Amino acid sequence: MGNLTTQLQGVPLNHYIYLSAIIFTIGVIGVLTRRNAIVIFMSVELMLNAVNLLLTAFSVHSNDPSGQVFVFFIMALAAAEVAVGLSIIVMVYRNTKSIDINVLNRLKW
Amino acid sequence: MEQLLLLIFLPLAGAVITAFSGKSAKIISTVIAVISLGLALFMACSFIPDASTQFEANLPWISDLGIRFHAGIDGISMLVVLLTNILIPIIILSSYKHDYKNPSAFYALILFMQSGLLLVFTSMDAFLFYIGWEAALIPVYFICAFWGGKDRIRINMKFFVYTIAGSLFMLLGIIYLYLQNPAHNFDINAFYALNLDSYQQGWLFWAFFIAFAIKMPIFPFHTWQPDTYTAAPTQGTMLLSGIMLKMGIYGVIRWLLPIVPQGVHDWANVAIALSIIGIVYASVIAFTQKDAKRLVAYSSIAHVGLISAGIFALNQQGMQGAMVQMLSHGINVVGLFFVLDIIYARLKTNKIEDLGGIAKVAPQLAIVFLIIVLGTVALPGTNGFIGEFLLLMGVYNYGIWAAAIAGLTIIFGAVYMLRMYQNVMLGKTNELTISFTDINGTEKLVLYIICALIIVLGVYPKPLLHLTEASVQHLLEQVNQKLNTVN
Amino acid sequence: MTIEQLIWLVPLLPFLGFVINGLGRNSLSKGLVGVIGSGVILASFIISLFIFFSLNGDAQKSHEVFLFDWISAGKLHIPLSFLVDPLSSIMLLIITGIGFLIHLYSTSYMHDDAGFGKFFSYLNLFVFFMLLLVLGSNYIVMFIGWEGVGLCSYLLIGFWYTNSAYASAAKKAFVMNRIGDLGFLLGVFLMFNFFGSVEFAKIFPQAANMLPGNNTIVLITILLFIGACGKSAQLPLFTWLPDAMAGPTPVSALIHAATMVTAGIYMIARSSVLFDLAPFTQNIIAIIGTATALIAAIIALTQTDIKKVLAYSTVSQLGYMFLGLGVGAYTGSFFHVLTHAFFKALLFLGAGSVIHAMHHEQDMRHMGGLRKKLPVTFLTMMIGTIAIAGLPPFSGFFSKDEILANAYEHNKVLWAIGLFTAFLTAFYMFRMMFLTFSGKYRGTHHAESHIHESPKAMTIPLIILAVLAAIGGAINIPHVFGGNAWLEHWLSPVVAQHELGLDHATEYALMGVSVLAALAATIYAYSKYVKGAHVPVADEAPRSALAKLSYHKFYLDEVYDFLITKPLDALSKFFYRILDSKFIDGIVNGLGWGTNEASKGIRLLQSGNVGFYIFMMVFGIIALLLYTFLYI
Amino acid sequence: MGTQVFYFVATLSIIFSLMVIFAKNPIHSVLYLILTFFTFTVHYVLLNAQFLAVVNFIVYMGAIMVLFLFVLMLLNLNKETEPSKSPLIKIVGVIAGCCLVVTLIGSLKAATISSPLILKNPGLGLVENLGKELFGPFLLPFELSSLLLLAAMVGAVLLSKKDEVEA
Amino acid sequence: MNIIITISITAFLVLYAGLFKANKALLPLTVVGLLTALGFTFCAWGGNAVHYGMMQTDNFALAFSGICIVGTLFIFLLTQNYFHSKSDNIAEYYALILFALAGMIMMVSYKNMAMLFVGLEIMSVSLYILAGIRKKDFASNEASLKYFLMGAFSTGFLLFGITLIYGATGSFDLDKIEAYLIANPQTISPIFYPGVILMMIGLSFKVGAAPFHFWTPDVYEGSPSLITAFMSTVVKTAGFAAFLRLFAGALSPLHEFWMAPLLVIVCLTLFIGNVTALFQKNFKRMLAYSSISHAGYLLFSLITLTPQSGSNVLVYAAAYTFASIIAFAVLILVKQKTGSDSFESFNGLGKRNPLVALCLTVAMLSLAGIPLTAGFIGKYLMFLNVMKEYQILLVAFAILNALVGFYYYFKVIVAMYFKDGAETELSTPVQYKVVLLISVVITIVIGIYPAIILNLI
Repeated sequence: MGNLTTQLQGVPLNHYIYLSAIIFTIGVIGVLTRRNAIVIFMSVELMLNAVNLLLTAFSVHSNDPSGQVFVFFIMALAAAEVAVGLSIIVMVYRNTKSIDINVLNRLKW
Repeated sequence: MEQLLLLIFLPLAGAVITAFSGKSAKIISTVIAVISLGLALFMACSFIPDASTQFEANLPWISDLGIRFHAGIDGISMLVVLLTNILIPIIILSSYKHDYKNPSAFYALILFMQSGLLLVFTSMDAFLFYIGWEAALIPVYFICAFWGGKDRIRINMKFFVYTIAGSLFMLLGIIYLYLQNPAHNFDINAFYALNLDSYQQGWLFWAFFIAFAIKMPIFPFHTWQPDTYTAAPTQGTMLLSGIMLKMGIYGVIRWLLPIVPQGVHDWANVAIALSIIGIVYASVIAFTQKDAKRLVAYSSIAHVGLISAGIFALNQQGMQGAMVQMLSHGINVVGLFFVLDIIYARLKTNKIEDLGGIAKVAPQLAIVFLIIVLGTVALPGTNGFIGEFLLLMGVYNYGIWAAAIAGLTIIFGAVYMLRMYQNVMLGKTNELTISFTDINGTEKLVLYIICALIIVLGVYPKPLLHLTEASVQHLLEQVNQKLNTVN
Repeated sequence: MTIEQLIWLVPLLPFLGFVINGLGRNSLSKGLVGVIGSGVILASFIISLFIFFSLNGDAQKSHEVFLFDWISAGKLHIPLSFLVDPLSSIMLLIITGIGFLIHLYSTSYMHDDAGFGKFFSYLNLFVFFMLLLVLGSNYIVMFIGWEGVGLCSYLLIGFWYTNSAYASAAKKAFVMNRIGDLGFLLGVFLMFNFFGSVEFAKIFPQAANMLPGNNTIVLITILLFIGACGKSAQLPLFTWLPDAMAGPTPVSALIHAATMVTAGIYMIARSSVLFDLAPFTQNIIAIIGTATALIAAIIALTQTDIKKVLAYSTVSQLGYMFLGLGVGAYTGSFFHVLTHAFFKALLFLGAGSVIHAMHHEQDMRHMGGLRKKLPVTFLTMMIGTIAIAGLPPFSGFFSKDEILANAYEHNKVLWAIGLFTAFLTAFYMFRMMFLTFSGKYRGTHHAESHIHESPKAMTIPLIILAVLAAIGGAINIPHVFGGNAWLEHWLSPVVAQHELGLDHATEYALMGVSVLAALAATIYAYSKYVKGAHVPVADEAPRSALAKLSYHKFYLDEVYDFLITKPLDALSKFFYRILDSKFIDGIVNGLGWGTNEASKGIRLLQSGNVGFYIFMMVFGIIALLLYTFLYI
Repeated sequence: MGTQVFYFVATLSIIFSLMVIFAKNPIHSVLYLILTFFTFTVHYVLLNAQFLAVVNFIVYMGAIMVLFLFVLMLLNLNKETEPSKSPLIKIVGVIAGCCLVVTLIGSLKAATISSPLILKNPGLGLVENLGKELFGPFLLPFELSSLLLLAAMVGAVLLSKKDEVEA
Repeated sequence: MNIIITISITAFLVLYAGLFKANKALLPLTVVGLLTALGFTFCAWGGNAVHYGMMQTDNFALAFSGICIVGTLFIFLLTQNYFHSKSDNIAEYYALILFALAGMIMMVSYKNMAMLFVGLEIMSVSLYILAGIRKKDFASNEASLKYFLMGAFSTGFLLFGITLIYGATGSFDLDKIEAYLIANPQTISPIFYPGVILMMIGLSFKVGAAPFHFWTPDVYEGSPSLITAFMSTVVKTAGFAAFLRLFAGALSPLHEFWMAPLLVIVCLTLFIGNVTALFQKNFKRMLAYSSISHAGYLLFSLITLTPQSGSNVLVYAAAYTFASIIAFAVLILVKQKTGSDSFESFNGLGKRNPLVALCLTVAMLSLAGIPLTAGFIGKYLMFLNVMKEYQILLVAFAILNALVGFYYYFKVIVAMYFKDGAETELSTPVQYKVVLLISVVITIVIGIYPAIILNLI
């Protein structure tokens, strides 16, 4: 496996950054264009993953394991957030029978 | 020093006591105000009328920010301190015929305001000055907004925001000065010693001037004033017009002139022009006012315009005139508002056209009212004349045309004041005024004191002039010296 | 007892009278009030006499008495001090003397008035201020008196304040005086700037060394003259004086004839040194004086109110005095002040007597034939009329002719107008006399039965004044009649003197012409009102254009109303309703309103829609990144 | 040859993630998301971060995605219930996204770190290595993460359970 | 370290107590726990311990910890009569608040981005739940969902920022980042800059600065009042401490760079916060906007970095925290009585409840920045701070905004004293009285003699 990865090296760090930025932005676009709370939430996960990827790339680039540890924390957060987020969504759904974010606009002005 | 601290904090302590005194608030607050007056008179007697600062207290306060509790009294301060301490008991006495709800709060606020005012008039630390400046504003806002008349909430909010707008810009200026001061403190003498270039002085002038101009008020920053005076309870109006307005004038003398003389020098033309426009403008408006209180409010604008013009003329006569007129205007305007309050308390109206013929049924009121009116129109022999004469002379030294236009006040003043007096007091009594009863009890006491002050100060103003002379001279020398070194 | 020790008593006594009468106006009996009121003036008069005579016998003609420092600020020091010199001492006599007579007269005239005590306290106060005016050793003390008499004038004109018209007249008097006062005050300021003092004793010696035509002095004198115009009722500020007849008649006699209105002349005479240096101002004074004399005389021709006639005659006579001042005849003017004080006080008191008898009827159209009912009044008034008409040898002849002679020397046109005015004066005065006293009674029959001569307290002052009016001219009999011109001599240390450059023949001729004119006027009046029994038409009746103009006082009040009062009121309303409320306050409120509207608008951003929020956030992020990386 | 694998996988990542946000049916979105995550796992492997690859596989694809699916099924939202936003908003959203990517990349563009990624320590991403790091310097946050998870747990229970009292 | 442990243990104990339905024991337990934590805070004072290279308990951290703990304590005291009627899950609420507090302690004392991140998320996750604690209440639901979605979204940006900074410096440690900046002033990696901006964005979101403030009003309004009080006071303070720790500490060498975007944020925040608050009819929502505006003033401390920045923020935050607690306490009382949190429900309050009205007045004066209250000193320090760089125009702008502030803060005073209302008599429990009085005393004492906390840091 080490061999394989050694062979695959040589991708400029830039490209990892671009890839992350693009995926991150795709996540943002998802948040912007969708109304389904769960899909929006999934888009957020997409953003987090983009960050994870970038962190790992930086970690490898600077030969420092702390970046990958950080990814671990992010994953922990993602797990926690998913639990809380989905329970919130479920709770909202129970009350409104909808997970359309536009339904929720009583609080305004 | 102990005396000064006592002078400042006695009313504050009194305010606390009064706040918890329930029904007897009237008496307690009167006693405290009278004790303060006694203390102030005692201090005035032991005051040596030279240019020095006396009774100086200089205690550390917020040392990290360079803020000290630094207060002292010189001739100029002494005069306004006296004014405050004379008027507060009078104002409290004048409220005796009213049964305000929550009297303890009412009188506590008055005493609280007294402390704030005294702080303003004695502080020698800019920060302290600012604290006092606001501390005086809050109580009067509550007095006016709580016990006021129609539409009081909106009007007082406007007044409050307007004045505080000015004072915040003053705060800006104070901070700027503080930062300029190498010693990093707010000491007035350090501020005096600063050497600022004319650009800095220019904008500092405006930062301070607008605050003071709003307080006084000077045209065109005056529009809060007639509404507020009209809507406030009379004691509030008295506080506002009698004492609070002097904060602005005092501020100009104490903080504006010596700190930014170059700015004053560069912008005095504008300041005087505004003041003089204000005189004529407010007088002309006063001609056709239907509400007597509003008329007096406009007349106050005119009078203050003259005071301000006299100060910015930057000469001894104008400045001394301003000093005397501060006191005189305070006394007169309080008298005027009190008379209107008496009328309002009895007839529930201050509409000029509803009144008339009161002199027939209340001859004593007619006489004291006349004396107060005459004091207001600056008849020689009354206190108003000394001030207005010196002020006009001061303005005259600035420019003959300025004096000629400013002098219109003595004509216009007579026109609107006598017009009001005629329509209110003279003529035939009508159904409304026929039931009018003459003044009695505390009303008599208050009005007689006011009339006595009007005449005594008019005939023998020398102690007053003597009190302030050295300080004023010193101040002007300071200003001129700084101007000369800059140029 | 020296002058210094006594002089302060002169004003103090009337002041005490004021205080006592003022405080005790309800508690003291009328008799006591009268005694106190008149007594203090009498005492003052006696002291004034003493002072006058000791001054006469004194080599030092000027005494300055320092009382206390009044105002001092910087270089300005104003002591409250008195100056006793020939000019002021003689004024003291007039004020206290005539003042006393009028007080005496008032005890009877006002006896039935509810405000008896108040009236006397006001009168005392007036005398006090007038004394202050003439005694002041500087312009500021003079100004105290100057404004003080204005105040008393206000109080006394508005004495019957329940009548709104009277109260308005009082206010008008005060305000018009104030217009002049502003001029006076500015003049004083200029003087202080120029001479460094407001003391007579410091100004006049400096001025004496100056050359005429100095611009500053011209300005000073013009400003002072404006002050005098207000006080002495000259064009264009004279309209208050006729209205001032609203006050009780003794007031008219005291204030609006004998004393206060002459303050302007006193002041100019006092400052004659300055005025001499300003020929330009003098010309103005002469022209205005002449114009005032003429116009007032024309108006007087058609007036039907007995006091109005006298009021306009006062204005007219004051015009004469200013003419005299303008042509440099300071002594002549002052002489006229003196004689005018006698006969005008007399005439007013006489008119008061008539009014008293007629139960406050003042319209001459309802009088007539009173000669028999009021013999003393008629006789004394006749003497006054002759005096004012300038018929020899009564006092008015001398003083008026001195002015006219000086005017002739100065400018023939002024003289001609003055002469014509003299003719008019004689005419309207006799018209008044004839309408009042001769012919048939024109009032109701009931009223006629109540008419009777006034009591002694009223007639005695009339008689004394009549004597003075008759012989008062003696104090300044001109050299042409072999007199020693005592007054001129007496005033010479104070007032600038001019040698009359006319030869005696011319003087005689001038006198002859004026006497002829007066006589002609008398005869014309006699023929018209006694022989022709002409009675002025009712108010509404049609008149010729000129008569209308005269009757309506040249519509001056209306013109002022149109030119000043109305525009000011309109301006006031404009300022208040538009400029103040809408514009200035509008800006202030507009700021508040704008913020509120902004709040209303901006709060809509908070749409409640999460999608929008996130969109705004993204937008913010993009903008922030762009801002940071494009501009930094 | 090696780098081409990266670009291939990267393209797949982008395509799948686009499918996630543009799929009409939420279920499809979830499935695409799983695919996307799979490509990420591949990326981790490529970066020699084996541990992360495993964790990503287990946690994301295993736990989190199942949870999503579960909730979607629970709420019976598998149909195309979502009333899609108006096209305008979508277009604006996409444009905003494009702007964001342009600005992000633009601001990163200055980053001329074109140095190729060289693995200096092949054992970097191994459990052993990471474990030392995690229980060494990062012990504290690691321990405190338990608070995070506990809070989430309490919260999830609190919010999801039917509350009888509060009615 | 001890502080976090104490708080965590308290949270566990509370959870256990909840398990055994010992509802009565919850509050005493919590109070004891918090007081112990406070005690540890005092004990650690003056020391500058670094724990595991992750947490630095310097005075800055301790001072802010202190404020957070005291604030939380007050919030707990206000639970009297608040939760009991609503639910039997009080233990969980308590535990969640305590978890959030633990997160905040991490946020104020972090020395490593990982700690910041974990702390922030512990706090945020707890708050997402707390916001939605009223499960049947639409408003609460909505607040929770909005907060959650936007919070998660903003976390993405924060993480992206952290990542970029890590990419540039190769470390998450603040000291190392600072050392990197100082060592390479000219050759800072270009990806560092967007990293800074993105972190700023992420943190701005947490403190509710414009244009990332949109969640604030809705969430504050929708959440239960007590939670709103918690969010708008303690949480905000912690957010600022975190902000300050990063930007005034590690990133201070780049001050010139990030000052410009921060200036934009400050101006927008001030303007939007104040102007929007003006038109509000609802007291709670007004407080939300006012909290936005206060975020603007607080950010002033970052515009000019001085050694005093920390203490300035401390004074301001203390002033703001205690005044807001008073405001919310009164709001809760009023809402319990009248069922409404609009301004009208305050009408005539002053007549029947002079004490409560006086306290609220002091709070409003303090929030408005009237002298002799803590709020003035705070504002003054902020203005002074900015004026040092002679950003006069900025101060002038802030002053204009402060003016608008006077208007809306006085609205409630006007309502209490000058408007006639139902004259409701509030039932004020003892604990409320204690909280109100202590807060008022603190507000006034700081206002008159700020020296007591001015030199803490």
